Amino acid sequence: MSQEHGKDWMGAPLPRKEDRRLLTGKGKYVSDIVIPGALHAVFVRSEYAHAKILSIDTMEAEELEGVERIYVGEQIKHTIKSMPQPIVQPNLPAHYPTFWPLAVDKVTFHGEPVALVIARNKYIAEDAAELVFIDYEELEPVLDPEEALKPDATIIHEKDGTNEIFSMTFTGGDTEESQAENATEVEQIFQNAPVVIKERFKTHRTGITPMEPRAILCDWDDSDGLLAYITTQRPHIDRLALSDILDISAEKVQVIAPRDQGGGFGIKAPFYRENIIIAYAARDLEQPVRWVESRYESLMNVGQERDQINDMEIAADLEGNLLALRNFGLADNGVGTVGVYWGFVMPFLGAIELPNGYKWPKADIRLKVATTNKACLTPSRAFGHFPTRFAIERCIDMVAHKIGMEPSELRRKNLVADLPYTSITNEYYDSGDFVKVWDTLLEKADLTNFRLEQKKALSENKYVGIGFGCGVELSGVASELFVPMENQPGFGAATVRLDPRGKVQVFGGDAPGGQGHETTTAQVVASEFGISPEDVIITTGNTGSTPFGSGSVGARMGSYFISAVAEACRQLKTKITKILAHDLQLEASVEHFEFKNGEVIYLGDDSQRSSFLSIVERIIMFPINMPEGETGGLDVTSFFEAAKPMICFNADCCVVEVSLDTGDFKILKWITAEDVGNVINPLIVNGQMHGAIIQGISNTVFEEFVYDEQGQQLTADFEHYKMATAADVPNININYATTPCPHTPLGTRGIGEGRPSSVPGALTNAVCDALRPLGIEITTLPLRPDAIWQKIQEASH
Amino acid sequence: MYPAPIHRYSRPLTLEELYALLNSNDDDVLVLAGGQSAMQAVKSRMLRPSHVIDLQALSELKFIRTKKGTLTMGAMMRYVDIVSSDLIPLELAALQDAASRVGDRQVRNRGTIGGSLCWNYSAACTPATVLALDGKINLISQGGSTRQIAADDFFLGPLETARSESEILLSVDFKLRGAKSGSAYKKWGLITDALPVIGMATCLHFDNTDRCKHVRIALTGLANGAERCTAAEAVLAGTDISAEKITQAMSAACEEVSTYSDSIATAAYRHQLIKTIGSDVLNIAKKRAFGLA
Amino acid sequence: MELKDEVIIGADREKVFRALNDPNILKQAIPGCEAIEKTSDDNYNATVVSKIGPLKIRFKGQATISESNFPSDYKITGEGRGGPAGHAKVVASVSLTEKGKSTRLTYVVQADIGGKLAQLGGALVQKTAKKLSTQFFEHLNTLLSSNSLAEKDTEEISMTNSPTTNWAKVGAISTILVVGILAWIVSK
Amino acid sequence: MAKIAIRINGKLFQEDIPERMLLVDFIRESANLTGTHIGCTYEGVCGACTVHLDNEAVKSCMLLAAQADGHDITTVEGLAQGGELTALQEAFKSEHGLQCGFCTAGILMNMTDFLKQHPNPSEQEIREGLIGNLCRCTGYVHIVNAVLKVVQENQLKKA
Repeated sequence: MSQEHGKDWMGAPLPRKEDRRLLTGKGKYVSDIVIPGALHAVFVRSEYAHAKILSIDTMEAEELEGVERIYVGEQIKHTIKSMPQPIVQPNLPAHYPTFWPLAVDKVTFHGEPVALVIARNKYIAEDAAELVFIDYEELEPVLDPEEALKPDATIIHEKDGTNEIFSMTFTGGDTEESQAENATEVEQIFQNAPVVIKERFKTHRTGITPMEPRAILCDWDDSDGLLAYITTQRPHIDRLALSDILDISAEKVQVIAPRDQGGGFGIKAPFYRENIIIAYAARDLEQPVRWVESRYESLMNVGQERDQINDMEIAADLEGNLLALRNFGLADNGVGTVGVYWGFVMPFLGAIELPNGYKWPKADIRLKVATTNKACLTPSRAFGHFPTRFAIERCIDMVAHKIGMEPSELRRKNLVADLPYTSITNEYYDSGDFVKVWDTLLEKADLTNFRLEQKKALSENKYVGIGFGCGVELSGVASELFVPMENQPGFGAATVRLDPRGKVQVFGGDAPGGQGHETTTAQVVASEFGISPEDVIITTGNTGSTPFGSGSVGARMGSYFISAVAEACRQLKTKITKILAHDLQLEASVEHFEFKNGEVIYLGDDSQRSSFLSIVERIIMFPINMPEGETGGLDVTSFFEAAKPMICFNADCCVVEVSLDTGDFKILKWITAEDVGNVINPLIVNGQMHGAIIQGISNTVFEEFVYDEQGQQLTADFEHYKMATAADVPNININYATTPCPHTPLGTRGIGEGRPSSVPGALTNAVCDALRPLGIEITTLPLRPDAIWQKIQEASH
Repeated sequence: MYPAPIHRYSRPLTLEELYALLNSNDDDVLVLAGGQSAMQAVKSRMLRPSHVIDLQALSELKFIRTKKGTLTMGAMMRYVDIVSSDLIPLELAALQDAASRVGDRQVRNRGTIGGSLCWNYSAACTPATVLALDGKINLISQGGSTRQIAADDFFLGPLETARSESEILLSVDFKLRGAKSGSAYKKWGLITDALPVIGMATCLHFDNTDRCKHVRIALTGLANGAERCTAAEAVLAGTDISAEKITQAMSAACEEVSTYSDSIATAAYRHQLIKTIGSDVLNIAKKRAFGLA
Repeated sequence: MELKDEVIIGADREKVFRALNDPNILKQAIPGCEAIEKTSDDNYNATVVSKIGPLKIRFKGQATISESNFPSDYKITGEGRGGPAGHAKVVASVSLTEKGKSTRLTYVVQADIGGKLAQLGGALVQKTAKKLSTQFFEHLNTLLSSNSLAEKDTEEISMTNSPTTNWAKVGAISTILVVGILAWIVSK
Repeated sequence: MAKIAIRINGKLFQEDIPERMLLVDFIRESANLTGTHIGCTYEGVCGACTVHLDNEAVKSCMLLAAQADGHDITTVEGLAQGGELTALQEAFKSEHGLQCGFCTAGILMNMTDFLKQHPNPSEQEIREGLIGNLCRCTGYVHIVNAVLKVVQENQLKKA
């Protein structure tokens, strides 16, 4: 491929640069990195959901040969600042709990870190962890979000005097008066509407579990300070947080998110308490310390999301025009002790994203978030809006059914047709063509034919159904939303550096976890400079060499980061062509040149040209006879921020067959239509869509975090937390209906983060469509055969 | 999670060596066959063996042979060996039905019939299958003395069997009933090939008039592990295993056994699974008996 | 979770009550009861090894009897630690009624188990309770019907009017712990 | 300590190891072959640690290293010979059969063994063959395509 300079790499299905090392076992994930003499850390975690710590006896454990040190909360609370700290706290009013890396005084969920054992190897560390004896006095666990908000509920974080960590009204302006007035107006619409659907939609606790759990390896020396390898999507934030909380001057903290990370999906976006104490231990012991999270710990602490109840009402007229939307959301936050998100940021965004791609003349949308004695919600792809979109897509189907209209037609009729558009919750939809996406999907779905086949199938006692759903997704998160939501900037940042051999190095602060940043970036750079992607080297995630970036979160790659890369390339091209024009004695600037086939060619006379290599080498190595005021060197850092937030849009259609005997169902077909803007690498974009949709299916049907009535987390391994295998899920047929984004230099949009959100609605709609002869409506997830069978029993008796 | 300290690992090459090891008076001996269940317990430290005796090298436990109307299968036959063996006649196809759906390929490359029978997990495929096939389990102890115990008497509830700690499961005998006999096994789990929420095995043998003269049915995934369904068998015995009889038999099975609810399936749903799986399994076994499948 | 059951024991009510509060008898009847130790006036530790197939879980428990009415009923609260395996908390009410020459024993156990045992229980030690509690009562029956032993032991520990002697508390918790653990395992 | 001799990718490792050491730890920490990963705890479900033991796919986290004494182990590092990727590795590259790559080693090892046993599988058989390997990124679609590609290439070669 190195010879194919002439090719336009934009849109090419280029095999990934990352793959060779990963296919030959040469990838280096945090747990693969060796620092000689590293000690191993194992956490002793709470066995109780809610209990006072009476005493911790570490004596026997400390005496075990090979044990280096044991830390408990009581010791470290004097030497480590508590959370929250501003760097990891949103600009949203909430009751932020106070906590330390290890539990102090009491434990608040099953799995909370209570003590940390540092030993020579992980086997010994686990031996010692068994010998740490903790005396607890059990407290009443708070496990139900509705119970948690009752006046007589046990309070988990006593200082707050309430379990309501966050609440907000998203409609009707900023004052209580205007919100109340809005609520009254909405109520009037409901009073007069010919069609009203009112339902309670419940989404279970589930989320995304990357195959690589968390890990951190820290080293300390007094001159350079702290070096921390962390599985993280946002190394720059982690660096600032470690500096602030451990009081280490920021120049002495370097965080490296290795270029190989085993998936993130949001789980690796928060700032975790475990990181603080491991870094602290490395400094305290002046030895490298490694912690590699077990799946057991991971499933008890992270990846839990979705857990919401949405009491939703939709008003419509008989022609299928949506008139008003009312939703009172209640989220089960868990304990709220995870930096950056604190649990409630997900349902907060879920409420903002609730209206989806539909026009709502009026809405009353409110949210309450309750603290409970469960693991804190952590971000999981389709952050917060997996539950709200399930509710709205289901509810819309129920409206259509009541009116006697095809759900897909009702959707089309109410889609936002003219963009830009500001949603009822003030989300800005910058560009796109929702109807075009929808029509692309409908063409592939061939609904008319399907309805005939469905009828025929029914006559043979086969219950097949079709379901639809759509999703407006954030294409990156603009500062406008990011600053209040996470106290971080939204801009994308990239450094592009040319070397004297004509090679390009790109530095990005956002740390990927399998999305193919190296390849996509190389394609963009190669296209800009007319060179080969092989000539491009990408460095990500090292805070010592990359510009500040808020992280690889919220689909920032295709929107913010890659736009910064393109901008940096263009600035360099301006400089290169300025100097080349000077050398060639031409009155010309960048628009008069073409970068192609490893050459920079003057468009006015193509005999006037230079090889890319020689002009780059000349500017870096021989900066003499330069244009006036121009210096040598080719190195630009660029920052990209669009004027307003941006979105992408997708739509799903699936066909299922349900067995009346068992309630089990099979997905026969899954078709999509996507507007992801201009596609840089279709292999990678397809891969993102496949992964997101299958995650959505797996979350909807198979995966569930289960707590018993004592708050014991019963799904802490893959025997109990059931992820879909290859044999449980369908193929995916992806179609594109592209509208290039007018606000990014390459017309690209950020994709993938929110992509699972249309899945639970579409899939459940299909099951309900199949069971339409029985009049079954499903409003609760997971979508399990036993629950469907139960509904069938109730309907047939 | 990593195993607690293990003090001794032995790999006997012959049964003689094995007896000597069993005689060594070590506390907390774990006899490891394929280890695909036992290692879960060892890694989680629910099981803390001091001495692991690994049976992998005992070629005396790896065989299938047929003699005088009985097929004998060695304990160390792995699932993969059972699936790929051409020594297993169609009438014992339930063994292959079960073995081909245990866990996943990697598990089937290690897991053995003997290990599964001795572990007797409450939601395992093999114990119910052996129960339905009326297997006779051959145990051998120090000095080579053997005893045979019927599967009916071998399984004593989850994780419990009639095997004493000083005994090794040598092999299982299956009686070959000849023409017009068939067997089958099927299970349902939320995830494909997962541990069964409900699984059922059956063995049928028809007489000259195509009446069923021998029928055994066993379930797995119940509160008490693998269990026979004698009430269902009674409904079917002497009949032609018609659709109507099957429905009756499965209703009887549901009344006979108790199921439980968890987050994957309610007790009522488990009963429903017994009905649907039972009907499938009986129909397949019947077809096989008549050479139609 | 809650487990309710009743059994008929072939001995009269007084004898059964005493036996159920007699550490010596209980130690023999409870599968895997290893030791009983008094740590202070109100605190007693008992060690029970719960054996489920190849798995052995050693529980160390403490007990308090809150209500005791000889010979008809008592209530006992116990907490046990299975070390790294997890913990158990059990509240049990036991009542005895006469049934001819025998005694009907009814028990209601509220048991909660936590930690690894709760989480891995499903995968490793599902559903065992019935067998083990049956075993307990079988042992008890055997012990009580072998007169010499029962008589001798009950004589040794005189508790006619004060059945909740310290030793008795300890013995009872072992029972409860085992029953509780088993009950829990069954319910999962 | 147990004295063991394990051949990994053709190279003999002779060491004294604690009896309780898992094979996956021996591979990663003693042989320093970190391409084999650990993705679950005690349960042995995820398959990221899959290697070949005497040419058969097994989960190296479910074996004691001592159990592998005297056996041949192949890890993902041992697949490509002389710098040349195998057809399966090439297909994973061209079909984009991996994203984060963490589960990939296990999948390659399992599917290499699978294709030997089932040279002409259907898509459904491939999917069932993959049950012992969880992947969170890809939704399996491109993985299945990659395996199918090798099957088709082999058929073309034969024809």
